[in-house]
Amino acid sequence: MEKFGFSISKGRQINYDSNDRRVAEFIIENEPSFRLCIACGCCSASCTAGSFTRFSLRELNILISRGENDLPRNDLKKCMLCGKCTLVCPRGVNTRNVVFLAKQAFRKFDSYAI
Amino acid sequence: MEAAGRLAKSGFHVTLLEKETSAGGHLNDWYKLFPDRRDSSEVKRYLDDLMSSEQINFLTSTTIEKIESKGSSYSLMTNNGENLNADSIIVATGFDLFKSSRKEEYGYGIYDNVITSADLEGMFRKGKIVLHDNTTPKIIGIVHCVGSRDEKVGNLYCSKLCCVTAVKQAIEIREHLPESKVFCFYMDMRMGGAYYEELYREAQEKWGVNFIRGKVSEASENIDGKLIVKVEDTLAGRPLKMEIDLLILMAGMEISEGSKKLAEISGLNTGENRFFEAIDNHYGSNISNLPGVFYAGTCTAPMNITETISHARAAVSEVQDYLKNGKS
Amino acid sequence: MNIEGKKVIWKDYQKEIADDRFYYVRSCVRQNFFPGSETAFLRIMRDVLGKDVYEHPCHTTCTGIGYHGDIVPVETTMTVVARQFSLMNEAGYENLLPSCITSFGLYTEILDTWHHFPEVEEKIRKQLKKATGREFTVPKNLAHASDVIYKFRKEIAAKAKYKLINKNTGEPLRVVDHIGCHYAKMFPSKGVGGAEYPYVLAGMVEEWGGQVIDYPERRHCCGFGFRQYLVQANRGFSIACSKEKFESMQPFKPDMIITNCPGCPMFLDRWQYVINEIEGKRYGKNGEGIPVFTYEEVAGLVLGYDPWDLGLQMHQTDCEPVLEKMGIEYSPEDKFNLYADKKSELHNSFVKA
Amino acid sequence: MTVMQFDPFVIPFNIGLNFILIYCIVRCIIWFRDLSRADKLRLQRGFFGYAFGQSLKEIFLESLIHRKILKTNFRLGYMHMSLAFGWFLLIFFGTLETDIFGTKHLNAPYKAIFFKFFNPTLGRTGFEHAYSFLMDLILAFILSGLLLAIIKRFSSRIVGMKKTTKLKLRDRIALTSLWLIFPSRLLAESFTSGTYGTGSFLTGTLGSWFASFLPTHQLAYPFWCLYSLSLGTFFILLPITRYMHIPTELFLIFMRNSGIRTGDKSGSYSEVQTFTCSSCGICIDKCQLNFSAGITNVQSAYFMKAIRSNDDVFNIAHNCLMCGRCDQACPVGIELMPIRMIQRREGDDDKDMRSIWKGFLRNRQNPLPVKTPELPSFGYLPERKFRKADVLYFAGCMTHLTPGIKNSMQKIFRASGENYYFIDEDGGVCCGRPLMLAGQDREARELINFNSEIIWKSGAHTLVTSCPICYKIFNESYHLGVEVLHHSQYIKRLIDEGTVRLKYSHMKVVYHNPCELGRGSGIYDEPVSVLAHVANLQKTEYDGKNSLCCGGSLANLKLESHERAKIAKDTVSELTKCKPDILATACPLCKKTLANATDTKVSDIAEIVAGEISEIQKKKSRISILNIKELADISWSE
Repeated sequence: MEKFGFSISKGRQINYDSNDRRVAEFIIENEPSFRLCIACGCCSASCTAGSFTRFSLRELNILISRGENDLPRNDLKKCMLCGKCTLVCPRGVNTRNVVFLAKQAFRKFDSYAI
Repeated sequence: MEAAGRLAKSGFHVTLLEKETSAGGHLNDWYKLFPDRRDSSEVKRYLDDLMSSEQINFLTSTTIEKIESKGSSYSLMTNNGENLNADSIIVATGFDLFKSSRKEEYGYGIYDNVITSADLEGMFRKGKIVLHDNTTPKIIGIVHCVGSRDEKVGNLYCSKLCCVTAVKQAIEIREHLPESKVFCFYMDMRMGGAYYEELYREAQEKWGVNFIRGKVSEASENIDGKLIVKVEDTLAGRPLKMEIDLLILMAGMEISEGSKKLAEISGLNTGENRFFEAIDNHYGSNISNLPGVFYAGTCTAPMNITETISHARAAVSEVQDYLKNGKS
Repeated sequence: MNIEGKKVIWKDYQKEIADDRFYYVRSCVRQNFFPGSETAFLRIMRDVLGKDVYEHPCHTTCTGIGYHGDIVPVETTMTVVARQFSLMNEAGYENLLPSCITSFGLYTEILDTWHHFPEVEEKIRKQLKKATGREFTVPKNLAHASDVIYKFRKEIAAKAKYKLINKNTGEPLRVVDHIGCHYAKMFPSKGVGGAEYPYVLAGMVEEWGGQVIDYPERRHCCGFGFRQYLVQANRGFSIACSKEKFESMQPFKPDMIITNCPGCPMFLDRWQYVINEIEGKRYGKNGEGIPVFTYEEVAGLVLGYDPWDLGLQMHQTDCEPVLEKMGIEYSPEDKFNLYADKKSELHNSFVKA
Repeated sequence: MTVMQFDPFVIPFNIGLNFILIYCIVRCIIWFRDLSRADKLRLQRGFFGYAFGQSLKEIFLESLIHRKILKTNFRLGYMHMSLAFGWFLLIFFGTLETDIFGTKHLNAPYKAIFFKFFNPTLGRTGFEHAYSFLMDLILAFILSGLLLAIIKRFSSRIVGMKKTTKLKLRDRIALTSLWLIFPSRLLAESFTSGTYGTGSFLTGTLGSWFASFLPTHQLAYPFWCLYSLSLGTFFILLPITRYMHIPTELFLIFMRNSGIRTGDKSGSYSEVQTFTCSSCGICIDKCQLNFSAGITNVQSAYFMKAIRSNDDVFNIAHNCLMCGRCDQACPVGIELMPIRMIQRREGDDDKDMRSIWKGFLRNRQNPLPVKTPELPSFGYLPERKFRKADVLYFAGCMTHLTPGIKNSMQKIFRASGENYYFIDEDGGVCCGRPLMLAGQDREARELINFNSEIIWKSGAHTLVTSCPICYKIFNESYHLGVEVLHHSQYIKRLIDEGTVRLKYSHMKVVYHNPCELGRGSGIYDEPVSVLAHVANLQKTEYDGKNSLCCGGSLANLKLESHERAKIAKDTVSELTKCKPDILATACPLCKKTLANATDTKVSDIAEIVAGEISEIQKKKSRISILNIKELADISWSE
């Protein structure tokens, strides 16, 4: 491909059908309140970790439920489990358990530990 | 019907003109009503009871061809040549559902498994939700704001009821097809009404309905006849593509054809949204620019049944007031 | 798929297309991409349909590429276009017939702008006057060359020597129609069949015996998109677009692609080769590729012109498979031997020129 | 007359007895072997030292008399006592009996157990009669307890317990055999007595009455068999039932008295503890998840049972408030919280321990799988910012959601005139306790290191925190060499030193003691005395060690918000019975949780105190602020 000086760009499109949603399903099964998220962003706004780095639980929730696991897999490690998000969530999502389960799910489904 | 019934109750002689063969309008095609999901027929029965009074002269398949102001009263010429005189007129010409085929990119009328909210209600009535080939859909998509909040089709306004209808229908689909997955594609969830938000929550919590923020931009068919929808998941900030078996379009509300015609022949004012324009939005929402002519219901703006009925009652009181004092 | 539904829409999107006396303006790039096409168009118009088609020697680029490539400012473009109009007036024609989709789109856009903002038109008039001393009146009718072929598709069918039918199986060829973005996406009402379900090419294919296939990415751009292609660093996006389309149409087993835009056939044709080079991915029946044609080439084939006169040897993806299926007689050895002593009129006309 | 020396019916008993003795010895040896070297030494010293006497005393009081249970719940205590102590007496005097009346000394155990069978005629003369009276008395004592036990099984209320533990099949079998033991002995003895006209008030009367209408002679033997059989079965089943606690407890008591503690890794001691749990169910009564949230399968008794039978305890381990109420109440003194923490740390991937046999004879070949080393989680944390100061204030994440506390503390600091530095004024780093509670120590350690550096560099001598959660970890896991105070302690000190003068408000105040502060860190008095100093503090039945959890606990990952709400509601309604003006607490999380559940005003101690700082004080403090500012500018350094 060198001879052309360019390659075929990868799309940014989420392909819902081919994505791996096991992590999302695992979380929903063990923490049904996961479904209740309306992406208001309170969690991200109050997040302790989020004040130091790019880390948005709101975003991760969406990505996980779409089966876009790459960013969450590594980003989840940034969470300090401090629990502020759980306190501010207007929908009563048990956000700490969501993070906890997500990590567990990645351990479970990934070949390598997160 | 509400207005007619109420007027009759308070002793007026009422003539009700209905362009269809029976009264009730869109209520007739709806299966269950939000937010409590009661059967629409119950409300219909209530209205029919109101109509039972012999004070009411009920003319079906009748439309108005001509309106003339005779000083303090009006004379109406109907399509079947009748001439009616009225001291006061209540306009309750209602709405039409947006013609979804106008949103060509969704392929309503082209792709067999693209249907409208009204079609779905029909399926509920039959108690059978099936695809064009009579198989059962597994993945169902619901597109909000079809023909509402859309400059391209000339409707800037929000039809206000589609969101809650979508949620209601999503729940009903899950009831009928427990194996199915339902996805709502919305721009905003506008659940402004008593117990609407609660219904939304129930849909997420109890029925596992998926909500994706972003309006479907286009639908197409793949080789095995499944629909491919493209949408931006605006919360993930990424475009999203997925296969769907059945796509349901939440058609918005538009001023009805009848109303347009009436506006032409009567000289009643219409607003930028093409609905009839009342003289005041806050305290005169029933009062038209013609003395003695009053509005009731969705011919002035999108309304739910509750609002429509209250609006009709308000119209009645305006009429009574007009006939007692206002007439001059 | 409910074809009736489409017909309803097609009815809504019919445009007025002049009948004769066309002022034909060529495309900048097509003549070196697929030189046979425009020649073939003129042959068909003049010899087959007996129309009066005039070409002006002083015609220049419409600057469409520059305009869409963010290089030429819109006023400059308008002034240049105004000059084209003026040339047309000079030649005494009033039906503008661009060969290029982007020109067509640009003219449409400019006329629409002037319609809504007469002051702009005035300004341009002044500028043109100042620059060249020329006056102009806007064309009475503006149609793209493919519109005209669409209009006379039946006449062509009547004179057809071959049909878009696989003569071995007797089944219609499966044809993907790809419409240039600037044809109707900007002004749906200005395109035959509108922007969502364009009919201009579909109409020809149906008329000439082929079967149009509707695939998910039919709306997708071929990937030319000026900016994307012109800058080498962006070509990855360009080729990704084409790939998206191929991946989407592949399951439908298309026999050929027909296009009405200068760029699209070029990129849909060449990128098939590049994709194969980069990823080793081949499309079409047992990897022979999906031949890409301009509508003129298809019309020419249908009318029985010699493939090599039509310039099909300029295609990177071999089009022999289609010729075979249609049962067209051609001499493989002459493919790259244009000046072999062939007695085709086209050849003579070349020699004359 | 001839005295029989042996009869085949004793075989089941003999087998059972020998089996259980061997099993216990083997088990103890394994446990001992698995102890860390230090613990081995401890145990040896303990066994041959002063602790020995201690242990004997404790064994007598707890294992036999069941003093603690008696205290908390008499009827339940009596039940346990009658069975344990009664049985002990029966064996003890039984042995004596054989020794005194037997043909020779040092008899095989079965002689003692089945004495009556082998010496049916005994008990006519005065002393003999007296002795058999004693034996009958003991038997009656046991039977009374047994009766209670049976009742408890069918309606636990009567014994004064709200919940009773659920049983596994093997427990049921063991239980029936246990229940059969004494009735069968009673009948066997009665029949024998009936035949020979011996026995005392119980066996004798019953015997003669039977004799009047039953062929007692034929009936006696089968019941002796039954007696021996039930004993045998019971002994055989012992290791795989909760009754294993009977022998295990003895071992535990020795270990504990030798100074062995649970620590943070699983090992013999935690294992012994899990086997010591008798599922008495006291923890179940104490658990708010049970009586407020209606969750009835996660309490310690069930948790211990789950560990014993090697179920997957991962979710149970995390569904706990860690309020420590059960830990506080456990009559056997099992360290329930540490054991839960161990299970949390072990996580969900210790699969090789799941098989039942590996469970009972733990296989030593493949211990817990080594977790794959992970990348550092918090590499993104910024350059540590610090400032020289004498006192540091760490508000903590939760306090940032209750600005009232934060501001009050700053006010108090100004009033105190100390040179303090507010570490996390503009959003700090979490203390690490929440991660630790989730069993993620390695991640927690990263945060600990981060914060420690700031604290050390600041060169402060005292660290004040507003959040008990932070306090606990700073105190236990940071090893700072800096004095760590919860703000209630700090305020107490300021008051005692007279640095801040406070007005007295006559408001009625009730104090809710945060779990992490009270049971968690043993801080009970300071908050109380501070409150008593500024307001009219009311007593409740939930003061001190007995305090309730607010329900907000970070320790529980699994609890749903509505369940938390229920707990909070119950707690509040208990605490506000005396209609206080203010419900005081000393934890931002408690404050937030309680405030959502009541109309009563909920305030943190700091807020109340800040509100009572007298005017003069404020003036003085303004001056001191200036000083601080100047100090700050000078002593600011990198």
